[in-house]
Amino acid sequence: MNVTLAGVTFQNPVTTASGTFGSGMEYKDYVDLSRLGAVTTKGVSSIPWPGNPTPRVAETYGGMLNAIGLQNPGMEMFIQRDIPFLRKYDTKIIVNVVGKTTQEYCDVVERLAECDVDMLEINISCPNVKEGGIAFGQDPKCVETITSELKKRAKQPIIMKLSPNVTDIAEMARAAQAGGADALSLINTLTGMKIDIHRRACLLANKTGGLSGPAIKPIAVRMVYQVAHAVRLPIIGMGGIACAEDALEFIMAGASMVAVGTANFINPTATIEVLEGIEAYMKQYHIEDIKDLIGCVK
Amino acid sequence: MNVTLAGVTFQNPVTTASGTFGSGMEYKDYVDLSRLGAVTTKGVSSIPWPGNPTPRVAETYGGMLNAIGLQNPGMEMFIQRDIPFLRKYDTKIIVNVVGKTTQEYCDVVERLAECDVDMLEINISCPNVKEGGIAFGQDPKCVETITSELKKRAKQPIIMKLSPNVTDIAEMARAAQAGGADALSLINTLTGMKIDIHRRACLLANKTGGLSGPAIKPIAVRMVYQVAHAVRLPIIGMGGIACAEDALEFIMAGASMVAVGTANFINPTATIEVLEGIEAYMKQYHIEDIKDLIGCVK
Amino acid sequence: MSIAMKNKTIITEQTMLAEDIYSMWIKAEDIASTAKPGQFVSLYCQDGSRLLPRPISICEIDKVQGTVRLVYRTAGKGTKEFSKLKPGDTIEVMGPLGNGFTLEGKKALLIGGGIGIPPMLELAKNLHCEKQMVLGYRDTTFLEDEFTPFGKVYLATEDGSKGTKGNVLDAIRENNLEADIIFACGPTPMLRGIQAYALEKGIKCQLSLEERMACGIGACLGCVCKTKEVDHHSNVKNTRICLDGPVFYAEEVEL
Amino acid sequence: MSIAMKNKTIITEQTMLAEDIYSMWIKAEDIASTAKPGQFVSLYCQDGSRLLPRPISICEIDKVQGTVRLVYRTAGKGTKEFSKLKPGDTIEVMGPLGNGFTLEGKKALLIGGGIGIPPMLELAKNLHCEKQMVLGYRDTTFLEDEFTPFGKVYLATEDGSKGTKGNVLDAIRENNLEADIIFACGPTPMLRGIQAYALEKGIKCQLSLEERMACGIGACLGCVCKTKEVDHHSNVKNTRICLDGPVFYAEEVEL
Ligand SMILES: Cc1cc2nc3c(=O)[nH]c(=O)nc-3n(C[C@H](O)[C@H](O)[C@H](O)COP(=O)(O)OP(=O)(O)OC[C@H]3O[C@@H](n4cnc5c(N)ncnc54)[C@H](O)[C@@H]3O)c2cc1C
Ligand SMILES: Cc1cc2nc3c(=O)[nH]c(=O)nc-3n(C[C@H](O)[C@H](O)[C@H](O)COP(=O)(O)OP(=O)(O)OC[C@H]3O[C@@H](n4cnc5c(N)ncnc54)[C@H](O)[C@@H]3O)c2cc1C
Ligand SMILES: Cc1cc2nc3c(=O)[nH]c(=O)nc-3n(C[C@H](O)[C@H](O)[C@H](O)COP(=O)(O)O)c2cc1C
Ligand SMILES: Cc1cc2nc3c(=O)[nH]c(=O)nc-3n(C[C@H](O)[C@H](O)[C@H](O)COP(=O)(O)O)c2cc1C
Ligand code: FES
Ligand code: FES
Repeated sequence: MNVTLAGVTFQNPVTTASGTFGSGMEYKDYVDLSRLGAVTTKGVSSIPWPGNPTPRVAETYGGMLNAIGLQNPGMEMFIQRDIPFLRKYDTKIIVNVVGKTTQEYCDVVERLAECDVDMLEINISCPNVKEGGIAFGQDPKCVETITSELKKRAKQPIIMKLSPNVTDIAEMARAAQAGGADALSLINTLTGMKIDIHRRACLLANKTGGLSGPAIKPIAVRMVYQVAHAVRLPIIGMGGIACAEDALEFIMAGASMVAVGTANFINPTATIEVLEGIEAYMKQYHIEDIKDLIGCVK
Repeated sequence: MNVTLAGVTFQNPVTTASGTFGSGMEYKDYVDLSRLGAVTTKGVSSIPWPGNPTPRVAETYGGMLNAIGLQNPGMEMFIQRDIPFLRKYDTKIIVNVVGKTTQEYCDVVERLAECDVDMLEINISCPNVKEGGIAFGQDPKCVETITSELKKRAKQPIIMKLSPNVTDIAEMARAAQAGGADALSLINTLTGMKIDIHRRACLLANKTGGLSGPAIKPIAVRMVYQVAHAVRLPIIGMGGIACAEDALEFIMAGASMVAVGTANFINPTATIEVLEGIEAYMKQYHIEDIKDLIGCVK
Repeated sequence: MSIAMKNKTIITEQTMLAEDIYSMWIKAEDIASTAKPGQFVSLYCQDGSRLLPRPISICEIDKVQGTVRLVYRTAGKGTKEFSKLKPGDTIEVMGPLGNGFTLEGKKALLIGGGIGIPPMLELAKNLHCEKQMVLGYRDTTFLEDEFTPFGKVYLATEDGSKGTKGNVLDAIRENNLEADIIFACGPTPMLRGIQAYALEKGIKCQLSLEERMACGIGACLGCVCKTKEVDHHSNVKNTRICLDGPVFYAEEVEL
Repeated sequence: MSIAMKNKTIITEQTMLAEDIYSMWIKAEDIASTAKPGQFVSLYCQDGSRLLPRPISICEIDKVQGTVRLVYRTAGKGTKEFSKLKPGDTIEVMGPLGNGFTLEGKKALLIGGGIGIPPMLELAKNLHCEKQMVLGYRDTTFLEDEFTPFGKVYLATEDGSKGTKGNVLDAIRENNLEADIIFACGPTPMLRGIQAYALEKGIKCQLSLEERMACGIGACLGCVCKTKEVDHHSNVKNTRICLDGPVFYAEEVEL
């Protein structure tokens, strides 16, 4: 079941979607973290970020909205506390990196260069912060520039995490490739809104939030398929994965790894069920190597 | 409950989403068409279109994909058969117009100029045809040009129907306004894909299809809100409306009318339930004029 | 045609006929009083994540009790949900939908393949002529005993465990069956074979088709089938299986 | 802290206490054996269109039977779904979650507002000191009789139909209630009032807070509350209500 992305070998293709699994601590009693291909952490910034006011989450039909606003303790506490915690487990560490300016992204990437982590996932697609985030991910020139700036500084391979809130995801993928990205993650959340018709106001304090969960899966699978046909880079696929069947759709569309996100909230053992389900599928169809499934749908 | 858009007064703000209600014939035994604000027809082209191969529809979590490919009998049969049928009812007629080239759109609009219909809804956002459709709706220059070309020829007010598969929906709305549009409809479907993991192939013959239904509602509400804050044009809001609460979200976000689409398939009387639910809400909160609700969420 | 409303109905019986094959009776007086063999109903899931109706053929109609029988295979999550329902539970149903079979001919072949077998039962009950039933299965058989009152039953199984080893056409050839009318329902490859067979032999032939559906009532154009001639409604060579079918004459459609 | 797994539990009792207010007992031995007053559970909907767990406070714990009582208002579609379940039906539950109340003080005020009243019952049972219960309602009252074994009960109703006309603070003032510890649960405006009251009077005060949740276990940062000091875990002035709460001392949080 192992897969290699940008020179890093993962024991299996299942990781967690950033922001839905903390740094693994809260799930360690539900999931043996050593069984995961990787843990992808919540976004980390150079200094602590307080995030948005509450309410920060809202349920929608088959999905949810979140506007956490990238609350995080900042890279120093993360490095001191979360990396050593994760290193106790036999799993790879992918650190999700956020910033408000190119400089802030660079600061985190440079600081992490000295740290024992396996890959960096650069979040240029968060719809819930006023500056940075998605703004970087909706313009191909910005995508290319920030990718090449970070690539210069990174010691670990970098994964650019793309926003689905674009006209042409393939264009963004090509821009990231041109900038030197080692891999791509997609998709981040789609910008959405929910209105409380009785209060006549937005349900989220931030008004808009990011839509995630099973509702968005068809959009995510389509984007993975499009990007897989547009660039040579390996893809981490995500967006609504709740079971092995979902994960296999992403793999067949072209993803080398898959990330479980919102499903963790509904089923804390979702990651392991996805993993075991992929194993069972491969057994059922006598598939020895998961690579034979990656991108098998033409 | 009446609303006026571009000089046309509708007895209430509820219409049908194009392509989900035929020209009303198939629903006439379920719904008293005279109770609807308007019937919006399936897309009509200059000559008959055969559409895409099957399978054309697939269920997704909380939604569905379709790739009908705008099958339609062509404008002559439509004019001969469907307009007289609809005119028997006390409802407005909005004709959805499609084409593969600007010329084809113009042909339909010019032909309909002589016909007894109330408004034209120009579909520049269908993701399921190779030419035309969405291609016109993803570039602001194209949106403006086609709008102004059609506006020159149209006798009825024109509604531009926008695609959600864009980075900035407000930009498209402004382009339509600049081109002289009288109103906007949003959203059309989001491009999606479903893979049959056992056959290892796309479920739809067309590979991709348009995602509709409750799953996409938060995206649609957000886009209506954004567009309502970007342009002066009245908006027909749609995307996942299945009940009055849903419709009220769109109205409060800024839509003057709402269209019920996929929900018709699940509940053939959905339009009437939406209408009655809005009435009940207005009664409950002592709201005399629906205009007091339109765009009331700031 | 009578109006097929969407109604909540009560399940009066639910039994397992074979592995993954269930038989369900529902109380639906409106449907029972108007339905014809070959028509179908749309069943709706309770779980809100599954929106689209599941089309299921009418297997039997009990006009006296006002009940309708549906025999179905648990193909996916929707039918699995149905199979867990118990007598007394409710299920939302719209029907009867589609055109149904035209009762005609003197010597008939009723051909059912797999989950295309159920609609043949009500047809067999209503068709007043000489009847030969050819039922094709992959391995496990079901429902075959219920056909014996209506004529001779021939089986075909892919694994050869019962009847002819092979498909329904193999069984027809092996038994030298003749007819002036064929009624068939089953997977598309089987129907394609029967279509060719009937056209070749010059036997009149009604085929009941299957396609993914959304509305079930002719509005969405999701469920079309290619036709030889331009269709009256669509004005192109496409017809709606849900409304103008599911039953077509073999010469009308391209499979 | 013990691990709160997500489990399918059986409903042993479901009754309506008042309009829109239901009392449900579930068989959940793991929860019953470890839960403390003030903790809550996450209830999951069966309908797949509703994904997020519904946090509901533990109202009573029966360690002998291994059951837990939940009293809830049908606020929306999820709780409405729960209210239709019958004894013998199953419901998925994760818990116990959160920290719960710290048992302390000599003379306590237990203040519940609306649907914040239920957790006060198990607290009243466990708190071994002098107890005064102040229960606030909009109009219809519920559960108040069950508090009488544990101390004197004061009511406040907004419409004045029972007890003090007004809110819980009005009732406290009207009855000149004194205490060295306050425990409170209810809507945020009420808690804000109690917080100010307690700080002003110098009374120790534990508040049980409410916020929209997604994970319920501290991972998503959805349910935070502003704090006066930098929080140990988040390194900002935000703490997680689901994990580090829902109970906080009045001086810790900003409402
Ligand atoms: C006119 C007609 C009559 C039918 N009669 C019967 C019958 O009597 N007994 C029986 O067992 N089956 C019958 N089928 C097939 C039956 O509709 C599908 O097996 C069923 O819809 C599968 O639903 P699911 O949720 O279990 O599967 P899923 O794969 O989870 O369904 C997902 C979606 O695909 C659709 N779908 C999946 N398979 C089919 C299919 N083969 N045909 C059409 N839609 C499909 C479902 O309706 C649903 O919208 C009939 C189909 C048609 C078109
Ligand atoms: C720690 C805690 C303890 C609670 N204890 C109780 C209790 O004992 N009894 C009781 O009746 N209610 C309690 N609530 C409130 C209860 O969680 C909500 O009323 C319930 O989630 C509403 O769900 P719904 O599906 O009916 O409403 P909907 O409005 O349809 O729910 C939609 C979404 O919003 C969330 N939501 C809606 N209202 C609230 C709310 N007030 N607080 C948090 N989330 C909300 C739901 O969980 C769901 O995710 C508690 C809340 C918290 C945070
Ligand atoms: C509560 C929440 C917090 C998230 N935080 C982050 C984040 O910090 N960085 C990031 O790149 N993506 C973040 N995401 C996006 C997810 O990683 C993922 O891309 C998205 O949710 C789609 O996957 P899903 O549908 O499986 O959740 C967050 C999503 C949720 C629901
Ligand atoms: C089966 C189907 C056919 C459609 N055909 C058209 C069409 O012909 N023209 C058009 O502008 N939109 C078409 N649409 C898009 C709908 O009008 C609507 O914009 C979209 O489905 C979102 O609304 P809903 O979620 O309520 O269905 C179609 C949608 C569906 C599901
Ligand atoms: S299913 Fe909609 S036309 Fe047949
Ligand atoms: S609900 Fe996720 S951190 Fe509290």
